[in-house]
Amino acid sequence: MPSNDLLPSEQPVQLLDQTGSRVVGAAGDFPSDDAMLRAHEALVVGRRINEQAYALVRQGRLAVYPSSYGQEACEVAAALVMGDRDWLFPTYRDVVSIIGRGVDPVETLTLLKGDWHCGYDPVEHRVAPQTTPLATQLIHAVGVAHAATLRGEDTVVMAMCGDGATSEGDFHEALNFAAVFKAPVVFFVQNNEYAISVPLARQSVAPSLAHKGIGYGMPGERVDGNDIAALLSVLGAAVDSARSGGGPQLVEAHTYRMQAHTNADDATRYRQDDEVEKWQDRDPLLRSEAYLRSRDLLTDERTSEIAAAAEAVATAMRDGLMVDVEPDHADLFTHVYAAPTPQLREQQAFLADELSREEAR
Amino acid sequence: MPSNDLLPSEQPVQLLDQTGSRVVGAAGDFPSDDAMLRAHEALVVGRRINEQAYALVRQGRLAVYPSSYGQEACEVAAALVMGDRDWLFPTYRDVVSIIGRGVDPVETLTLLKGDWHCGYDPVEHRVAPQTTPLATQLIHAVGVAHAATLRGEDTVVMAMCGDGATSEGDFHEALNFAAVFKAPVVFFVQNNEYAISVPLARQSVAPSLAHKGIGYGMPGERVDGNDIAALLSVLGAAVDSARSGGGPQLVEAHTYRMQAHTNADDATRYRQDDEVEKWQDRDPLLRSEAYLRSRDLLTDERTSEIAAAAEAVATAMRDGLMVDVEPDHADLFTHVYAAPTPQLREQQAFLADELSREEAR
Amino acid sequence: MAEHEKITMAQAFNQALRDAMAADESVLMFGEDVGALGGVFRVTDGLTAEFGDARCFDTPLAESGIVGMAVGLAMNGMRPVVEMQFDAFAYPAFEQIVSHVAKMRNRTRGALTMPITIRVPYAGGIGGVEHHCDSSEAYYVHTPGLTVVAPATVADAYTLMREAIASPDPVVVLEPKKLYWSKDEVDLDEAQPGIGRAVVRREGTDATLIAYGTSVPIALEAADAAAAEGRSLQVVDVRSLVPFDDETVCAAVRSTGRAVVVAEAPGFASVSSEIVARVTERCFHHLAAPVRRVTGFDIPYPPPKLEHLHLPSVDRILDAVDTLQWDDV
Amino acid sequence: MAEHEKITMAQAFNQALRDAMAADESVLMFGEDVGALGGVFRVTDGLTAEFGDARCFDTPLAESGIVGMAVGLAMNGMRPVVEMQFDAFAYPAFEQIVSHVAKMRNRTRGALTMPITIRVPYAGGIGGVEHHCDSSEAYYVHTPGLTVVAPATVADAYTLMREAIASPDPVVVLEPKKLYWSKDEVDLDEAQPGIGRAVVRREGTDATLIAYGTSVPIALEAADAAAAEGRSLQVVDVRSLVPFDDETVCAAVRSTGRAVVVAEAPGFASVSSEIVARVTERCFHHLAAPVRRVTGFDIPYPPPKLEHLHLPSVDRILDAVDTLQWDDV
Ligand SMILES: Cc1ncc(C[n+]2csc(CCOP(=O)(O)OP(=O)(O)O)c2C)c(N)n1
Ligand SMILES: Cc1ncc(C[n+]2csc(CCOP(=O)(O)OP(=O)(O)O)c2C)c(N)n1
Ligand SMILES: [Mg+2]
Ligand SMILES: [Mg+2]
Repeated sequence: MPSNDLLPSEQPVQLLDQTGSRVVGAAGDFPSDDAMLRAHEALVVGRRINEQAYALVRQGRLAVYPSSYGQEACEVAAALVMGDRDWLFPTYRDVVSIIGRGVDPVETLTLLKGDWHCGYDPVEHRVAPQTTPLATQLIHAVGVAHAATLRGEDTVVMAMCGDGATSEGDFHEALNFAAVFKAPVVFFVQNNEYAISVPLARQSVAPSLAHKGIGYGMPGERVDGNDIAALLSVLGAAVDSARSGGGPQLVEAHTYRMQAHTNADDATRYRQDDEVEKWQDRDPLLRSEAYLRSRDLLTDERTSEIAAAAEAVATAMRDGLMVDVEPDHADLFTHVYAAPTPQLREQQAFLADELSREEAR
Repeated sequence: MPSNDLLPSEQPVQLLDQTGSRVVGAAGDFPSDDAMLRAHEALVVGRRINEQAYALVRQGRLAVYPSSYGQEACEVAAALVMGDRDWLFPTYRDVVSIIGRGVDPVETLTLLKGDWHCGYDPVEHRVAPQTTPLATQLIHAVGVAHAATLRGEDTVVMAMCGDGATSEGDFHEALNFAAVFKAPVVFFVQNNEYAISVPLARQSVAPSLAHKGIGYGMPGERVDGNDIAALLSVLGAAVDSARSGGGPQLVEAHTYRMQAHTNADDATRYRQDDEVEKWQDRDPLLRSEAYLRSRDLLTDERTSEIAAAAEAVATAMRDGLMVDVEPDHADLFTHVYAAPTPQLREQQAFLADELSREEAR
Repeated sequence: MAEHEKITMAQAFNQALRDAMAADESVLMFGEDVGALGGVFRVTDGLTAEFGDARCFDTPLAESGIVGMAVGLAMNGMRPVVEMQFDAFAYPAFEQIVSHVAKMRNRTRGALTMPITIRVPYAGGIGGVEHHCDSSEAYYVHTPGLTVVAPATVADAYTLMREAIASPDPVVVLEPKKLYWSKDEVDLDEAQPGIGRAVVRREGTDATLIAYGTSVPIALEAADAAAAEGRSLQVVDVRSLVPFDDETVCAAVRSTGRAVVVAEAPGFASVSSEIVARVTERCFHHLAAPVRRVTGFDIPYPPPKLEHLHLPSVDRILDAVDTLQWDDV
Repeated sequence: MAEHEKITMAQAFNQALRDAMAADESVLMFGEDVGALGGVFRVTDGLTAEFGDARCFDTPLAESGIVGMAVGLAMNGMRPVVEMQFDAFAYPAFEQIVSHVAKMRNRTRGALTMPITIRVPYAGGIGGVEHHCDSSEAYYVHTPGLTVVAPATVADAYTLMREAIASPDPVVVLEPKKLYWSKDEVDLDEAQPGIGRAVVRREGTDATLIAYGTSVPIALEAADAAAAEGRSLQVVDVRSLVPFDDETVCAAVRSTGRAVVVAEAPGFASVSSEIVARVTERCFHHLAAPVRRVTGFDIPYPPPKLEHLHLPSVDRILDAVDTLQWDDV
């Protein structure tokens, strides 16, 4: 491959403009009507999940929620382009992607509810636990992909991270390992312009984050992160290429974190409201809805069906999280090792004794 | 800067071909006759240092020696392009550069003699201690450069590492920090094709290591690492640019490690002799000598003067390293903290007591 | 003291940084979100506004880079203070801390010094999610070349931070997250004992509780509760983990003949192990019973709903005191 | 035993890897220079030739990447063995080891297991230059979720490596560099006690020496020297630092009433602190004297010419034994 082919396009790939009209002469396959409709449905559900989670935080049912409000197109596309045997590596912000992969929303929110475990079975769903230490999961993704390659399986791994995480050493090591071992990994960076309070300009002065690909001998591509059609096209092509032995790829989506980093954050300390407002017009849902309506693919009836489906997800989420699960103190010791060490057995007995004495009081 | 200007040239910059003839139409300033003569002299000294160190290892006067035999053009050029107030960050392989900056050879070899300290005063010479944990020094270099910038000084920092070290997370973090803070650092990678036994192909499948620059928004350039003229030109331009506020730069020199990793290594286990032989014709000394002779700049008389100067350095090195310096057991405790903790005072007293009892026996 | 306003521990840290930066131009504060945001705990609040963004600034998101940059700045005349956003997020910087920050003075025979302050918001008790509540002090104290302090009071937060920044050596300041919002009426100008000194926080005659950081308030509470039951417990606040104040700690233990070490980190090969070992080595014949430990279990930090079972509690401390073989006396 | 060839400890490790790879296809060996070169200590010699470079391979030079890749491979059914070239070069992987390798089982309630072996050539006594002689075990043993072993004999090198690879949990194997070339005539098929078990290497009645890894041969030498002077020292080889064999160690100490812990790592907040603490907690009334420690000083590892002053020596051990208040008896 001539080396310049590894560079991203000058501008992020866009298939739908802000009004939902198809961009004339855009490169890349445009998704089918059916795919667009399915994606729109997932977007509506994703948005509703973000709204519901926000409410649950206020009601004290979630400890913390890093919302992907405004980034739903990225979340949804990542999940939709994957095949059954593929693996997803999400961060704390990727709840909508995880649910998109079929994990139960209540299980998905276990970690953010304040539990110490990931809530779902990562092997069953082929979804890694949500990772908090930034960029560390990217190299795990390479290991999972390489194991599949060694066994001759055609698994592809979707490894997600934010713009801030690209500054970590582990980002570098992961991309380099993937390239050297030709591991079938799609590194998907959601550049939402902020790492908590720190703007992109403090993370990187590169022409784009996708320009990092060439330094590993890996194609880099950039895409409008609020354009579901472009995301399906670019991420879909990356997954196909990885699956057919083309090696890893780096995809940067340009999007925006519409809300604070989490509910605990106060975004007014570091950014202006008008910056946020500017992005309101670029809402991914507006765009897909306008497109589908312009093509008469979205009837009012269908719209209310979709809304009802989203509501059902939200309701199940709320109901599930309203249930108080009493934690079992044995949980403290059970999974530290396959079998507890003599030391842990001693400590567990100590605690059990303490608790029984307390009860006796 | 249009982003493609950050990419290196298609081929490594070469000003002198293998026969020592000037490459027609090559970009970049050709060094003056005087500069070429000085550089050649330094090359001869550098080669002699490598030979002498090798002999000293065999005589048991050095614990270990990672030789830069064959890479002397890189070593020499790095030192020559720097100004008085500039800082050098060398690795274990960069003894010739350090001596080129004016540090006494015997002091320079202290670490490799098996002492725990770096031997010279890093502040006086503006030469950091040779660093063994790979790539870790690159980010220190950024800190030194940034401190200078904050004080309004025009210091430039030359930060060296090998091809293997580019795989480490700290390489990534250092380049990114330098670019974001526009720190005046020249990152100089000597790509000698091996990291101990591991060939370049296992480190990176990028078009070149210099292609990593663009991912940080930093120009990357590649240069023939056995061509002293090209090195002086490319490194000189990078230093000038950094000094005048142009920010950091990444320079990759294509060279070859002619000997084993260190004397303790057995290179026959992982590479063929004919590969090494191929590089013998590209010896940097042959090239500069041929060039200077072709231009009548190097007389026989001058040649023997240079040889004598190199011999004097080697003799001083040998003599200095033949002296046995008795280590003082107080050294164990003196420099751990500015003032020893009560615990260290206790431990030092314990040792002193033990030694005095031993003596009494 | 009545004329002093009540301030929180977070404010005391903030004031210490502010005063240090005002006093010495070479003091720089940097890390993740320490600029405009003022840190996720607001410890650096207002510093960029007051001193400019050359003195207090955000970096790219990379902890090894942050600490490594501090090493370089220190090599070239600066006095850097860095924030690791949470305890567990300091681990990517471990190599830089252990192989460079801790060793640079030694490997250059004092030619290069590392007056670096590494601020680590540490420990739990705040209902935090995974990776946000580690007690990582054992890793640092075991590393020769590092000084490690763990303030437990608002006054100490100020004093130990100022001393850390002024120190010619690298200092890890363990900031007890749980106590950030604890308040006290303090005169910041009043001299407190410096680094290297332990303090007896409460006199007592029957047994000695030895604690630091987040465990000091619990130990004091336990002593209150014990007093109500007629038992007089002495409380020593270690404050400075390295250097360790053997003199004060051992004098205290010798005076009571019994001791319990309290710390929330997992106990195995920890600071509390060291305290048990050194106190026993030095006070063996004064001890009526083995020195006991009340520590966290040897498990990853537990979830919010279970953390109270992991953390040293008043009852658990009193139970440990009860095992100190009182019948023998 | 006479029919068995003498092999070195490095060969025993190599044989363990070879046998494990032959027995189980999912065992992979990777790291820096472990392929064609066979590792800088030749522990992986011949593995690539025998099993192909998909099973034993070189990686890019990045320790966090190596360990992180092992995490991913383990998540997807493999049983990775990784080599950290030297103790100090494992530090860049610290984050991956502490936050992922050690915690993955727990944070997924056992759904994801980490059958990873992390081989760490450790400790000094080989005249190595800086960063090549660290005793880093304290960092690992303090981290819940890790198993940590330190073989001291050729037979144990084989057994503990096989057990480490077979373990469903991550195991750090501390390979004592100094003993790589030590030889013994061993029957590798003969079962040795497994992980979690300490072994009494030498019976004795007057005092117990507790050692592991590089310090075991020194302790045995000291016991020999003491015997010549009429004092009978028992030697316990801890072998398994986590889990720790309290039963064997405490039974040994109770039988003699006196103990010295020997380890070359700096003593502060170390494995030896933990051993002193737990032995004292459990055996207090059997002890005639406080448990003593002979450890490295709390300093960066010293240069070749001074390392003998830092390392536990026969004389220093015997001096410590002498302080165990023999007059009182
Ligand atoms: C290693 C590490 N350092 C610091 C943190 C604290 N932290 C959590 S999220 C975050 C910002 C991440 O920004 P980005 O990667 O852009 O992702 P986003 O939150 O915008 O989705 C920080 C600093 C962490 N989780 N891990
Ligand atoms: C962090 C770290 N990991 C491993 C090593 C061991 N080691 C020393 S030199 C070396 C190879 C370095 O190769 P390269 O960067 O190409 O430099 P060269 O030796 O070729 O000059 C290795 C693996 C180390 N010094 N530091
Ligand atoms: Mg972001
Ligand atoms: Mg190299």
